Amino acid sequence: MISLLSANAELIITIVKIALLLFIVLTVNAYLTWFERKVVAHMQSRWGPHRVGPHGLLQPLADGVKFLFKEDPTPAGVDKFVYYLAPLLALSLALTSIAIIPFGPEPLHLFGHDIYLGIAPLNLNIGILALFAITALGVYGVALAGWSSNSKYPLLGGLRSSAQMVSYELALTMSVVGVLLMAGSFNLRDIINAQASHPERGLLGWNVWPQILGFFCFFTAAVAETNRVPFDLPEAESELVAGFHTEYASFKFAMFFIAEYTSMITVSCLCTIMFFGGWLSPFPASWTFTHYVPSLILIPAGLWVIWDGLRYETVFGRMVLPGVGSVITLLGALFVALPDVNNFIQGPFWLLSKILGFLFVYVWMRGTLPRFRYDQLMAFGWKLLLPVSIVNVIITSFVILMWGKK
Amino acid sequence: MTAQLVVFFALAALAVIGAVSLILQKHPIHSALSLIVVMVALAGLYLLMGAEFVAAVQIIVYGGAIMVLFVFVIMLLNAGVEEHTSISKMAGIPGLLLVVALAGFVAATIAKSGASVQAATQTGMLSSTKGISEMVFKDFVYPFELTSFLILVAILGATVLAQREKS
Amino acid sequence: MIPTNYYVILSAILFGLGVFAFIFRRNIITIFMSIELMLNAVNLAFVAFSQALGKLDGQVFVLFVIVVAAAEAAVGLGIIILIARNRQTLNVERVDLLKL
Amino acid sequence: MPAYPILEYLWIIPLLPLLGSAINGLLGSKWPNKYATTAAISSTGLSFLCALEAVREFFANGQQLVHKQYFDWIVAGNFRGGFDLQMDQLTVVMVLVVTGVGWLIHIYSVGYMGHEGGYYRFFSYLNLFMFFMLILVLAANYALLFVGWEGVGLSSYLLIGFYFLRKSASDAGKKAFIVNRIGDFGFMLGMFLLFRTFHTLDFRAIFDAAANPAWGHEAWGQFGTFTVACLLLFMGATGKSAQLPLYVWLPDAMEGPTPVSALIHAATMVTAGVYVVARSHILFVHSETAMVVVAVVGCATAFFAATIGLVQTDIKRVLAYSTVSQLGYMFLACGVGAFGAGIFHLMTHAFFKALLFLAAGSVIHAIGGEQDMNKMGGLWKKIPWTFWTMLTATLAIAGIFPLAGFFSKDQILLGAYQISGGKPLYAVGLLTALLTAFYMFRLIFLTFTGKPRFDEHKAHVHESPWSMLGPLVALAILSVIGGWVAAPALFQGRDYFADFLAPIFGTQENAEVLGAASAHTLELTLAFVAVIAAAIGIGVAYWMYLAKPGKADELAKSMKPAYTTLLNKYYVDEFYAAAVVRPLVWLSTNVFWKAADVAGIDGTVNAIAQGATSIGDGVRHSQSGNTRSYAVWVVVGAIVILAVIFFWPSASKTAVGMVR
Repeated sequence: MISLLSANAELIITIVKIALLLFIVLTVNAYLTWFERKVVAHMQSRWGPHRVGPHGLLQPLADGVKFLFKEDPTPAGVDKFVYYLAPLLALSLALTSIAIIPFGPEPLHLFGHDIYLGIAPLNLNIGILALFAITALGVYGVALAGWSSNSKYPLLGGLRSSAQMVSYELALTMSVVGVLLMAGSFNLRDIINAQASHPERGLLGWNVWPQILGFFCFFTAAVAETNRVPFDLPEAESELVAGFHTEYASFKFAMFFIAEYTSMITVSCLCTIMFFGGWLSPFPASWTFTHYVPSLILIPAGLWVIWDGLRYETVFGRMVLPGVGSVITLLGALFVALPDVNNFIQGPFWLLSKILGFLFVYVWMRGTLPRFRYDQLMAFGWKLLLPVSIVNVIITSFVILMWGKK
Repeated sequence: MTAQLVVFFALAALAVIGAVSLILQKHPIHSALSLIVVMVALAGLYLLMGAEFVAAVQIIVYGGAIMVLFVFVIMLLNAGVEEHTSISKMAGIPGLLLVVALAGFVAATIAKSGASVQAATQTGMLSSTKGISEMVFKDFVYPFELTSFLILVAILGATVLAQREKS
Repeated sequence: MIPTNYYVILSAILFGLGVFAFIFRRNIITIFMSIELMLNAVNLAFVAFSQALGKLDGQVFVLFVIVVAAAEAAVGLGIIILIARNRQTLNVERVDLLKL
Repeated sequence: MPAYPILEYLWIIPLLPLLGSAINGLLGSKWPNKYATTAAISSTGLSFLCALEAVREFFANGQQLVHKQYFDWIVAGNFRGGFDLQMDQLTVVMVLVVTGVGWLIHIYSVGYMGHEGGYYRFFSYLNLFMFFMLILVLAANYALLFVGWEGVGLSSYLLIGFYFLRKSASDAGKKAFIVNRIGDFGFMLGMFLLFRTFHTLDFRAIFDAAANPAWGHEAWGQFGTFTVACLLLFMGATGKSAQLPLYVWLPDAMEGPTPVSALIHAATMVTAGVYVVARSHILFVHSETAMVVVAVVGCATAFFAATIGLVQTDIKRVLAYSTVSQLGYMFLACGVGAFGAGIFHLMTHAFFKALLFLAAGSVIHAIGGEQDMNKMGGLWKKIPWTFWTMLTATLAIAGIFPLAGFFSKDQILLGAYQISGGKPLYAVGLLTALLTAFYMFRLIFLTFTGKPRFDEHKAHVHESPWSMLGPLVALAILSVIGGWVAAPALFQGRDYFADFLAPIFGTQENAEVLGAASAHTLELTLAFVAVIAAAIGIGVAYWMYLAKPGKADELAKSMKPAYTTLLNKYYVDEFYAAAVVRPLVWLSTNVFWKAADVAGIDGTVNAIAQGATSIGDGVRHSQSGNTRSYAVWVVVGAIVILAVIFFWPSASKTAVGMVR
C-alpha cells in the first residue's frame, strides 16, 4: 500500500490537489453568488439575502439544495445528446481553466515532496496559450446549448454568444501580447517573476503601468468572454427571456451558473497574474514588516466578526459567527507566531486579495453599467478594442526594440 | 507498451472515431462536433510529440475560431438532416474503393520508404516556441507577410459576400 | 518512443476518411468540414516529420496551413451562406448549374 | 578644347541636319512656314560652316587622315561595326560638295516650295537626306557607309513620292526604292565577301591588307575574290548611280519636286556610287576585270542615255538622262583608272547639273508648272537671270573652254585615250560629248528662243524670287570657275586638284606612260578635239532648231523607227516589266500568297485553333456540374501519382526523400 503510494506519489498528489481545488473553487463560487447579491443590494440600498443564516450566509447552501431537488424537464424536440453535452462542456472547461493557474511561488514541503500550489506542471511553456485554448472552447457550451434547446430565444442567444466570443477573443489575445513580449515567455510563473525583476519597485514594477492600454483591453474583452454585464447579451433577460439557458432547469442550469462564476474567477486570476504582479506584494521587498499585513487584516476582521456575532439576535448566529471569527483571529495569530508559515502565505494572500478585488469590480460593474446594444457590442469589439490592442502591441514592441528588454 | 504508446493509441483511436462519426452522422452539427473531437485529439498528439505551440494554436484557431464559425453558420442556416438522392447512394461504394486505394498507396509508400522513417522516432525534445517564432520571422518572413495579405483579402471577400446587395 | 510511421499512417487514414467524407456527404457544410479534416491530417504528417527530422520547418508549415484554412473558412462559409440564401438548399447535388 | 575641335567632333557635321530634320518633323506641323525655314536653312548652313572649318583644320593639320571611333554600333564576335568617321582628301571634296550645294538648294527650295503643302515635311526629308549623305561620305567603314547608303535611298524614296497623292509619283518612288534594293543586294554581298576575306569592314584595314602583294592570283585573278567583291560593290553602285542596267528609276524620279531632282538625283546621291568605287579604288585597281567592266558599263551608259536624251521633250527628263550619261562619264573615268578625273567631274557636274535643274525648276516655276519643252520658247527675255545662268551651265556641261565641264571631261577623255585598248572608249566618249552638246543646246533653244508656244494669257511668265535666283547665280559662278583648279595643267602647270587627291589615288598615270612633253601636246590636241566636237553638236542643234525650225520633225519622220525607239527609251521599261515584274507578281500572287500564306500558314493556325475547340467540346462533357465528381477526379489523379511514386524504383526515394 505504502509502496504503491510512494511509487506514483506525483499522481496521488495531483489527484489530491485537484480535489482540493475543486472543493475550494466550488465553495468560492457559491459564496460569490452571496457576495454578489449582497454588494449589488447595498449598491441599490437594499439588504440583500439575510434570512437564511446570519447575513444570509447560508443562502448559497439553500440555493444548491434548491437546484438539486428541482424538477428537471427536458423540452420536446431537443437534440438530446447535445442538450446534455452543452452544460457539461461549459462547466468542465471552466473548471479546467483554473488548473493552469499557479497560486503561490514556493513549494510546500510535505512527506519529502515539493508540492506547488496549482495543478499544472511548473514548466508549462504554453501556460497562457493553454488557458486561451480552453476558454476558446468554452464558447461551445453556450452555442450548443442555444442550438440544442430547439427554441428561438436560446438559438438567438447561442448565435449572439458565438459571434461575440469569437469577436472578443481576438482582442483578448492581442491585448496580452504586450505582456508576453515584456516577459518573453508564455509561462505564467515567468510572467510573474518578470514583474519582480526590480523587487524594490514594489507595485511600480507591475505590468499594469507600461501595459495600461493592454490591461483595459484585456479586462474588457475578458468580461465580454465571460458573458457578464455589460456584455451579457447571450442571456439578456429583457430581450431573450434568459438567453441560451432558457430551456435549462435545475442542475443543468446550475452548471452554466457555476461555469460562469468560475470563468469570472479565472479571468480575475489572469488579470492579477499578468498585470498586477500575481502573488507579488505591492510593497518593496525590503519592507519585511509588511509581512504582518495579513495578520493585521485577519485579526481585526476576526474580532469584528466575534463582536458582531455576540450582538446577533438569533442563537444560531450567536454560536456560528463567533466561531468563524475566532478561527480567523487564530489564523492571524498563527501567522504572527510562525514566521515560516507567514512567509509562505504571503504569496497566496496577496494573490487572493487581488482576485477578490477583481471579483468586486465585476460585481460593481454589474451594479452600475447598462447593457450594450448588439451592434454597439460588435462595433466596440472590432472597431475599438482590436485596433487599440494592436496599437499597444506595436508600441510595446517598438519600445522593446529601441530601449531593450526592461 | 510504454505510457506514451498507450496515450498515442488512445488519442489516435479518438481521432479515427471522430473522423468516422463525421462521416456517419446525419446532422451537420454532429459532424462538426466530431470534427472538433478529431482536432482536440490531434492537439493531444501534438503535445505528445512535444509540439506544444502547434497544439495550442490548433485548439485556439481550429477549435476556437474556425469550428465556431462552422457551428455558427450551421445554426444560422438552420441546416437540417441532409436528404438522400440517387447519386449519393451510388457514391458510397466507388468512393470507398478510391479512398482505400488512396490510403493504401500512401501507407505502402511510407512503408516502402522504409527504414529511414521507422527509425526516425519521436524525440519530443523539439518544443521551442522561440525557434518557431524565429523561423517565422526570419526564414519565412515573406510567406508570413503574404499570408497576412491573404487574410486581408479573405476578410474583404467575406465582407463582400456577406452583405446583401442594396436595392 | 513512438515511430514516425504510426503518425504518418494515422494521418493517411484520417486523410482517406476526409476524402471519403468529401465524396460521400451531400451537405456543403459537411463537405467543407471534410476538407478541414484533410488539412488536419496533413498537419499531423507535417508535425510528425518535423519532429522526426529535428527541424521546425514542418511546424511552421502547419501554422501557415492553419492560417490558410482560417481564410478559406471565412470565404467559403460566406459563399455557403450566399448559396443557401439564393438557392434555398445546402445539397451540392442541387447546386449544379455547370452541368451540361 | 582640343586643338582641332571640329576634327575632334566630326559627328557635329551630320548631326546638325538630323537635328533640323527632327525639329521640323516633330514640331513643324504646328508651325508657320518661316520657323521650318529657319530650322532647315540654319541647320544645313551651320553644318556647311562646320564642314568649312573642318576642312581648314584638315589643312592646318597637314592633310593627314583623321580617323575617329566614337562608339560601337554593332559588336558580334570578331565583327565590329563602329560609328567611326574619317576625313581625308576625298571626303573633303565630297563633304564640301554635299553641304555647299545642299545648302544652296535648301535656300532655293524656300522660294520654290513656298506655296506647296507639306512644307515642313519637305524640309524634314531634305535635312534627313543631308544627314544620311554626310554619314555616307564621312563613314570610315563599309557598315556605316551602308547605313548612309540605305538612308539616302530612303530619303530619296520619301522625296520622290513627296506628292504621294499623285499615283505616278508614288509609283516612281516605289520603283526607285525597289531598283535600288537590287543594287543594294549586290552591295551587301560584296560587304559580306569583304568581311569574309579581311575579317573587318574598316576602310584602312581592308585597303592596307589589299595593298600588300601577298595576295595570290586567286585573289587578283580574273574571277578572284577581289574581282567578285568589286563587281558586287559595283552592282550596288549601278543601282545607286543609275547605270546600265539599273538606270531606269532615275528618269521616273523626276516626279519629285525639282530641288529634290537637283540635290539628290543630280548633284549628290547618284554620285554615291562613283564615290564608293573611288573610295575602294585599291580593290578595283587590283582587279583588271572589274576595271574593264566599270569602264565599259560607264561608257555604254553615257552613250545610251545621251541618245535617249536627244529626243525627250520633258525638260526635266532631258536633264535626267544627261545626268545618267554624265554619271557614265564618271564611271568611265574610274574604269580607266583616272579616279581623280572621275571625282573632279563629280564635283563640276554637281555644280552645273544642280544649276541646270534649279534653272529648269525656275523655268517651270515661271510658266506655271509646264514641263514640256514644246510648249515653251522665247522665254529668255522674260526670265533673263534664269536664262543666262542656265546658258552658263549648258556651256559648262557641253565642255566649252574654260568652263568647269571642259576640264573634267577633258581629263576623263584623256584618261580613256591613254590606257591600252582605250581608244574605242575614247571614241564613244567623244561622240557622247558631241551628243551632250547637241541635246543640251536643243533644250536651250527649245526653251528660251524662238517664238512662244504657250498660252500668253493663261501663263503669265514671271522671274523667280531672289531666294531662287541667288543659288542660281552662285552655282553659275561655281560652274564657271569650278574647273580652274585643274586649269594650269593645260599650260604645263600643276593640276592642283589631282595633286590634292594624289595621296589617295596616286599621281595621274599619263606621266609615266609617255614623256611629259608629248603627254602635254596630246592633252592639248584631245582638248581641242573635244571642244570641236562640242561645237559641232551646238552647231547642229542651232541648225535644226533655230535656223530651220521644223527640220527636226522632218528628220524624225524620215527615220521613224529609230526616233520612236529613242522616244520610248529603247523599250527598256517594257522589257523589264515583261521579263522581271510580271513573273515576280505571278509568283508572289500564286505561290507565296495563295499557296504558302493562305493555304499553308493560315491553314495550320486555323487547324490548330479548330482542333483546340473540338477537343474542348469533347472534354467539356466530363464536367457533370456535380462537385463530388470533381473530387473523385482529383482523388484518381492523386492515386495515379502515388502509384507512380510507389512503382518507380527511384521515385520512392525522391518522394519521401525529405524524410532522410
